[in-house]
Amino acid sequence: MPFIIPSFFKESYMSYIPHTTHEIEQMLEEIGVSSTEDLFDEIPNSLRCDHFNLGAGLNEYQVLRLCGERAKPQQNKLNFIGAGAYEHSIPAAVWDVVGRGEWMTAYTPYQAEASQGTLQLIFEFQTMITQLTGMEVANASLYDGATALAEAVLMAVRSSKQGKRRILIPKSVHPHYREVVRVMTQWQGITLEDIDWDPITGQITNDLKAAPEDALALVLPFPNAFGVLEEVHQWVDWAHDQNLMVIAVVNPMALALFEAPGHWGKTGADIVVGEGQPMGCPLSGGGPYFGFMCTRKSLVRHLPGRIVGRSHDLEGKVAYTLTLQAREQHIRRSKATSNICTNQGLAVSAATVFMSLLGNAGLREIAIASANNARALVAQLQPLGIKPRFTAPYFYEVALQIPSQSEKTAIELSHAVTAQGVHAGLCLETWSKELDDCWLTAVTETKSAEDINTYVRAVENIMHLDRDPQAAIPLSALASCVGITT
Amino acid sequence: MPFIIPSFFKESYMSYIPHTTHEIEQMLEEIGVSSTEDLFDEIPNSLRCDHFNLGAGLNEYQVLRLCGERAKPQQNKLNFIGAGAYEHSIPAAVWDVVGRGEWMTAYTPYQAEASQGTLQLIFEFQTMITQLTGMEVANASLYDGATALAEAVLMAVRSSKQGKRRILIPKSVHPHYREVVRVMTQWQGITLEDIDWDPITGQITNDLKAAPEDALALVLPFPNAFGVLEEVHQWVDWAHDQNLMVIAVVNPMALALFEAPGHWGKTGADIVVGEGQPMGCPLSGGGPYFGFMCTRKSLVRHLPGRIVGRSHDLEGKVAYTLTLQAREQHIRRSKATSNICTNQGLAVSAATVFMSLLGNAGLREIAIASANNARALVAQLQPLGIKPRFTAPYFYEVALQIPSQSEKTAIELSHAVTAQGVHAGLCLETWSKELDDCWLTAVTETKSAEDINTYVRAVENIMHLDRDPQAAIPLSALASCVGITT
Amino acid sequence: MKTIFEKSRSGRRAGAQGAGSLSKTESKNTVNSLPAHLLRKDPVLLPEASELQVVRHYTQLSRRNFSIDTNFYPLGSCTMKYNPRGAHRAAMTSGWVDWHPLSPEESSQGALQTLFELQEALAEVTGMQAVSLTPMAGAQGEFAGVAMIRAYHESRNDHQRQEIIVPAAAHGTNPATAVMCGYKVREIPINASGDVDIDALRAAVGPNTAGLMMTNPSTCGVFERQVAEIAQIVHEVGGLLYYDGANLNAILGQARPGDMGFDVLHLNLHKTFATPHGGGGPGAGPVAANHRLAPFLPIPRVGCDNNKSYFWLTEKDAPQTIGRLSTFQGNFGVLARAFAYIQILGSEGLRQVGEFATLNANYLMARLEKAGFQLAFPNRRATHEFIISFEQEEKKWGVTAMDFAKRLLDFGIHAPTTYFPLLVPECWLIEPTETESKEELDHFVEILIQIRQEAEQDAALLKKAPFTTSVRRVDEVKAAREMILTQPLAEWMLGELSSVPSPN
Amino acid sequence: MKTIFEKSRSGRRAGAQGAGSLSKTESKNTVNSLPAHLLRKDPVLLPEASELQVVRHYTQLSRRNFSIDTNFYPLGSCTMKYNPRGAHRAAMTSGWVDWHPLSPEESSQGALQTLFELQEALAEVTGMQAVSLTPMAGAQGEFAGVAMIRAYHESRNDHQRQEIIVPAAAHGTNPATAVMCGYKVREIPINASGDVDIDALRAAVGPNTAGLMMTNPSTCGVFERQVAEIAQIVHEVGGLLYYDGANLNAILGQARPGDMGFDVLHLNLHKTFATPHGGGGPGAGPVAANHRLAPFLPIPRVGCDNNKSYFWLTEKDAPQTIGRLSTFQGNFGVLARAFAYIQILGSEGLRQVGEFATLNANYLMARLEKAGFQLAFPNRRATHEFIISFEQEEKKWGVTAMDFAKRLLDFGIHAPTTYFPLLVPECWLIEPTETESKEELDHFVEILIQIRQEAEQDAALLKKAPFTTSVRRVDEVKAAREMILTQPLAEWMLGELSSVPSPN
Ligand SMILES: Cc1ncc(COP(=O)(O)O)c(C=O)c1O
Ligand SMILES: Cc1ncc(COP(=O)(O)O)c(C=O)c1O
Repeated sequence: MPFIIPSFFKESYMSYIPHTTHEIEQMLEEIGVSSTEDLFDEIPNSLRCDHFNLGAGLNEYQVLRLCGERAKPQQNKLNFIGAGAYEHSIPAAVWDVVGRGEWMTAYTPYQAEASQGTLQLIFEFQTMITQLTGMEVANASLYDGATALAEAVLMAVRSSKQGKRRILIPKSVHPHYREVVRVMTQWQGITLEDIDWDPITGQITNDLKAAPEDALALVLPFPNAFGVLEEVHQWVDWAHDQNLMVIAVVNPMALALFEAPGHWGKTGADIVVGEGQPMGCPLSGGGPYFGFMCTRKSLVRHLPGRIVGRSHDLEGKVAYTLTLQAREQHIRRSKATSNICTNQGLAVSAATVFMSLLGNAGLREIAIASANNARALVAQLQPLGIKPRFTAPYFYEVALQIPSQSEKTAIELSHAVTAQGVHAGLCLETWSKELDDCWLTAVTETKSAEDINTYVRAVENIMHLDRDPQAAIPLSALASCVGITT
Repeated sequence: MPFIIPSFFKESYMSYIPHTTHEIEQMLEEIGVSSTEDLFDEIPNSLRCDHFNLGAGLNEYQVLRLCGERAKPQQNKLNFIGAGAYEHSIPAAVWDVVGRGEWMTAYTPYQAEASQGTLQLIFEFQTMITQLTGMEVANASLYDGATALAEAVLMAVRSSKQGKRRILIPKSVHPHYREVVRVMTQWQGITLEDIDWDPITGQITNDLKAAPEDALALVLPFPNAFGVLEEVHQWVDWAHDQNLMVIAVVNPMALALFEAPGHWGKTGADIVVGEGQPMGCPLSGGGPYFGFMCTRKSLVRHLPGRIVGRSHDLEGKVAYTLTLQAREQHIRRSKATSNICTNQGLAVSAATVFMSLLGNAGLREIAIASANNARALVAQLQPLGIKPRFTAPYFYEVALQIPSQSEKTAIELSHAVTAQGVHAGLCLETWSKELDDCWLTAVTETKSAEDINTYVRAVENIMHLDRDPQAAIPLSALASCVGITT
Repeated sequence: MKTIFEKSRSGRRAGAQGAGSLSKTESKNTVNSLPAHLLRKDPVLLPEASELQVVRHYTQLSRRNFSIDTNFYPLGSCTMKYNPRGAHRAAMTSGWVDWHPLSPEESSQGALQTLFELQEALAEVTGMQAVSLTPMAGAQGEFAGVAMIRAYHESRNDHQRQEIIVPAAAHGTNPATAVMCGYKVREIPINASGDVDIDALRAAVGPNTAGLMMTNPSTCGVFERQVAEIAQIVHEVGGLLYYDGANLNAILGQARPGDMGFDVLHLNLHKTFATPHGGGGPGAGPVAANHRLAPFLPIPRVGCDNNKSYFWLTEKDAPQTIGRLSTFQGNFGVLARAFAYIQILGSEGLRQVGEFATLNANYLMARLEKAGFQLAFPNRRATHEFIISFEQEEKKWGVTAMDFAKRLLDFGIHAPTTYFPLLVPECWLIEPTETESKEELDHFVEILIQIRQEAEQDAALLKKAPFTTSVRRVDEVKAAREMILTQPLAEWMLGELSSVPSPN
Repeated sequence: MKTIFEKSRSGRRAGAQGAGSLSKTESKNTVNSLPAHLLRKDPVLLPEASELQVVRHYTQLSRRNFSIDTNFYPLGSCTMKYNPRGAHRAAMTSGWVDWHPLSPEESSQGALQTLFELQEALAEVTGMQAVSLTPMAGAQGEFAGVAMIRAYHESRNDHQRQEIIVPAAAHGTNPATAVMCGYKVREIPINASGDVDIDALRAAVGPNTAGLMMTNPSTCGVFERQVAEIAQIVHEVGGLLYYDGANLNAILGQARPGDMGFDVLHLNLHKTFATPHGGGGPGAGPVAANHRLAPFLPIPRVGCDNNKSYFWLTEKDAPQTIGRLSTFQGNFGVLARAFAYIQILGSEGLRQVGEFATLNANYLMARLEKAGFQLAFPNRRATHEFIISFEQEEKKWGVTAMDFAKRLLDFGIHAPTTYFPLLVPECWLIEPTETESKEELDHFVEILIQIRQEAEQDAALLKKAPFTTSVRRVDEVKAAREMILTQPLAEWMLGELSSVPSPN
């Protein structure tokens, strides 16, 4: 039988397909068809497509060069933007280990015996993250901090015996988180009730008396979206007094230094979620990061996502396996706790190695150095008239108010500083009109005294330029101190 | 017993030492001393040193940042220098796989049962490199191309039954290779006899008649140091007629396209060495690369370095082991074939994965694309009056002669081009006064049409600037086309 | 193997991490400047291990996984094909890996251009009009798509549509997603040849129908031949069609969901576009829509103006958007990998993916059929995957699909998906993917024949399998009963006190 | 495991490598432009494998190695300590990894500064005056040093010195190196306590003595207490002293060879300075000299002028140099790792290295002695390593040091160095290094006790060990006899024809 061999074979080979023409012939013969075309004979002709308009393939080197060229102008920025994703140092060992094929190219550990690596790692992660949050149980991850909060709201609603569906959510929660919660919960009859922030302190307003009858839970951010530390003990006590559940949403880095949500107030938070990115995930344009979720053991059956449990194998040896799967979509389908299937496993692996390398002492040092650096920057900006917008204490991120004497708006100033390779902070106008004269600026342990100096000089320079274009430090001198190749 | 615990313990922890104070106490007690000081009591007091003047340690992030800052001005150069180290594309898979801890942190495979990975890999390498060179046996690597040539000379001398010690070595062999051969062989009564190159063709002069009586071997470079292709068939036949051994020194990339030394002339080269760098090793400032060495089976006992052989284990399963170790220093000591112990194993691993990924077809494509690119550059430089210095054919590296009308010397011109981010070639003046108007320029497959264009425009611009400073393209425009961040 | 906690010793610190630059006084002053009542009282009990221990632990642990890089992994519905290392490298490009997601657009052009071009490429391969890249996995893509269907109906004040129709064999995420969007799920059966029961569909649709979710090829490993008719039926009653693109590998370059009549779909880049699965994630589940649903796509997306300047599209540009699904803009690192993969393969390479995924599946199916294994749909073409059933073997020897699966592990091959779809008893869903060689497939057949012989001669052996993995068969019931979800503190604190460590 | 050749199929190509950008005509034209008589007639028979196959093959193959990252590896004389991943990353810094070695100095300042500072740091830790970084391993460093000694004598027209004295226990590279430099080797014995036999030394030295090579601590794992006296004896007759720095880990920060009277030395950065061994290499063997020998150091070295501008020192600057030892300037990538390691540890960290390497060795020695193992030098302090002998066990049960070593592998621990130094019968040279924890050492002792019990009860078991490694005990004699050093073509070409692959 003559076989029709696809024509590409001599021309192209870059689709990672190992078949030789000889093998294709053998395979077609075994199947009993004369060409691969025949294999698609169940697809109505009218639906067949025969080519794409995507151009020819490039080889790997060309593609890497293309990406390199595009990324080049993005290199070597001095970044002081946080706003939910923080530039912390990542030990080289983290991704060297996590990049191993055995971690990177495994699937979800459904076959326990072939997946003890991933399973034990997740078990260790669950142990670490519950230690950090002071909670009893954790899942194996959700997509990111915002979806974790949305899932927490859905979980709270599921767990409500009275069927309550009203959630109090302060406006000091990251606006993107609030938006995601809205999008993900809106079709389930859940009411999200805003709580304002105090324009002086930046904390949740203190004039809340009693919670509405049908309120189910209070969301409590720590630090809040403006970097400010909320009075969490007081709020947990208030909430529990009111029979509200507490959903804490935290930066895990803060928990090296500040009290674990499980110990907030007299009774502790009920559900704790957060963005795991600061622990081992590079900024990477917003992902992959991971959301974590911890809770009390009594609520474990309401948890979304995967959970690993410890068991034995048939010889009595310790072995791990996915457990309580009857919560999940592949078993429960329309009655599952969530539709989540693929999660952010590899990022969790990175965080697990990260926490193992740092330990309590390392995390604490990073937290303290970051707090210290933030204060150093604030102190050095003071002479320029730039100062914290809010009075309540902050951790390592702070809303900075740009003085109104400046010729430029906060946004204009920020663009001018960007042009010198410094990302001075997020312009808060995008979040709130009232804060249109503010930047939200994060300073982590990655910043040296020199970096902070560079920041201050860049801002100073622009402000001077504003007033007296002649007096300014030449841009090129500045650029070189920022470390940009000229 | 009270133990004296080193004072650093609360202060410093960055030496990767895992001991806790409690453990130190336990260990001192077991040894029966009261401090680690006591462990050094056999060292005369007068010889003790108590501190270094090297400053305090930095953390990993700080060190990586320091290296990053220093390397930044070295980034993004468009490099056309070859001269023994060539910028070829390296598949991402190569170092992802070779960077695995199991390859990187293993020692020499002395315990065969615990080292089958490294051993089988070397066996596969030996098979590949003998295929490439057309020889029968190979060792597991030497330090680099130059030392491989020196070892080949020593090997030839060892193998000489008549005890001959005169080696004919053309001046068209890379001058650094010749220097290393001199340094490494000078104390063993070996005479190195230069052979000139023809000033027109760039090849070994053709007026050689008979070799001296006591000559032992002829070194034959391919391509030679100027990128020129020597008439290897003719020379091998001449040498063997004269009872000379032939030591070929080759760029392995050339062997994808050009005849294997094992098949040169009627009888083939006797020893083949070369620099393995082009196959998977990044430029990395000159190393780690690796030297390879192949020969006839009849000469195997004269080979320096490690060799892997195939055998069986006690169950009859195929297993690999270091073999013929009675040539080596750890067995034969002063009678060893060489003092080499540590070689360049990991670079060999990279080359092995590289050759497996590329295969014959891939290597050939790279060789052809490089040759093609070199010709494209030469063609585009012609209008500027720059042309190949030699008439004999070249592979992908070529000596370019800078026209004497130019105001600048070749060296000055090269510096001016460097300032624009293009390394135009090696100034041949450092190798030979007669070539002070030449650059040695290599163009590999990594260069796109645009890169070649950038090169030509950079040179053109400098030449124009020479004649008419006004007419030149502004440097900034050029810099941006070179892809430098400004 | 011991946990990293069991390797911890209190007071141990041996690495070069941490800030390490502040003096004790500076540290103390900083801590003192923070509100004391908010500070942590007890330290976080994380492992205290040396860097060597951590590297060694997680290196050894990794070796207890099967993975594509080490094993043939024909896990149906998961498209476990080669994850090119070049694409991984692309995602690690300096300037991208350290790109803050909220960086000003003027500092982000290269990445934005890349995302824009990825949007365009995915629109082309699916035959859809517009794409949003933000969903972080398939299930979130499904959520986006169904929420868009809902938003569409709502925007037309068409509030009565409260049902999503789902074929019985659908992936679990389909019904779960419909419920998250506030819909009721109505399942319709599959007929004996694996196609949707058209009569049942006709009976199910009506004015309550918001839409239908399906994948084609279906999870039965066959192409739904009536897809055009199905689309017509649903559209006629005013419903919309959602395409679950997890199985796109089968038809890549052969047929496009947009041409089949689907209104909205998601893609699993971690399947068809070869980004790695990472032991459970991350993935990316971009959602694509036709002109009808494009206005509802989630934000942010990337736009491009006439000056080839790229920018984020937000609520302002897309007032009908369902909104935001992630804190930032999705899993950029995964998207960069998919971009690199598409660039490498090009038009022709992408077409070959569907062609050879299908060839491999049909070849493997033919060989297994000739070897006497029972196919679920023997008279159909396989797509990129197919189903075999161990019903016979179970009846004859009491050996289940799970026993076969566990035994397969002993031969270094990962088990296919077991017991999915639920409607075929004792089944395996086998997906070899296009990047596996004929030898690998042949090897698989030989092994399976051998295991069947074992099953006949010594069923007990299979019941006890696997034997060669790092642990033997795991007791899942015990895990669920005991619910040990974290390592009890007492265990590893105890470990610390015993001076003689137990064996590995 | 099959070789990659056995996985090859002719005509297979599946990756994204190669240039791929030239048209057929362009290719043909280029080839035609080359001299036809020089072109290759037959293709290179390299493997034709898919990228997946290659990645899978070498990933699986790697797992057949023991390594520091996976196993305790107390291989004496090799200093198998943790190789920090941070130092590895430093060597991969963009701008360095792609730095052409012949780049103009103005484009190379950062790297040159780093090399300069490394030279200074190594001078400081050794107590020497100047350093050259070019030697690519210890043995090449030795060559450089001995060649410098020779060049020194020659420069003084002192031609009669034709002998290098080497203690009997010296590493094999020492005598091999002396011979490469044209010297005769004269061995002197070691006394019962591991020190050099001073009388023998006195008898050996004279006007023919070019120099003496020794390491301190010696390969016996003890500190040579008479080092000052030895230096005096050699210097008095006009000889020079070479220090083999491979054992520097023991005394780092405790004593400096320069202070002991050595004139020249090499260091193994792949030991003391924690750069990885890579399964055999690469390493780096910088050579350091005092004022007498500094002018002879190999080139290139790095200099620095008053403007903090760095440049290469060449023959012009160092007319007495022995010359060049490598094509370029040594293993820069390894040097960058060592630089990073030194920066991280700092003065105090480096001092701790010697301290804790010594603590670990002495602790392990004490425990083994108490457990009844026979020490080679029971009345001495261990340095960073020490020797035990299985002479008793061999006599009683016929179980050799090698049998013990092979059995140790079954417990996941790499064997110590066996039968070296040659003068101690049935010996192990054990070097735990400072980065291993007390638990690991305790575990080692327990295992050794257990193996000795096995030896007593069932000597045959040890003779057949190992059992759990990827292969059982390997027949080395057969390998040497058969000399199969490459895979015969016929073997893998055959493999291609058989349709049913053999098991892994
Ligand atoms: C058919 C099908 N649909 C949807 C999904 C869900 O995709 P994800 O796991 O990325 O959420 C999967 C993944 O397993 C699938 O196979
Ligand atoms: C004592 C001693 N000297 C010299 C060497 C040789 O060093 P290298 O292997 O780097 O050539 C070694 C290495 O094993 C050694 O242990």
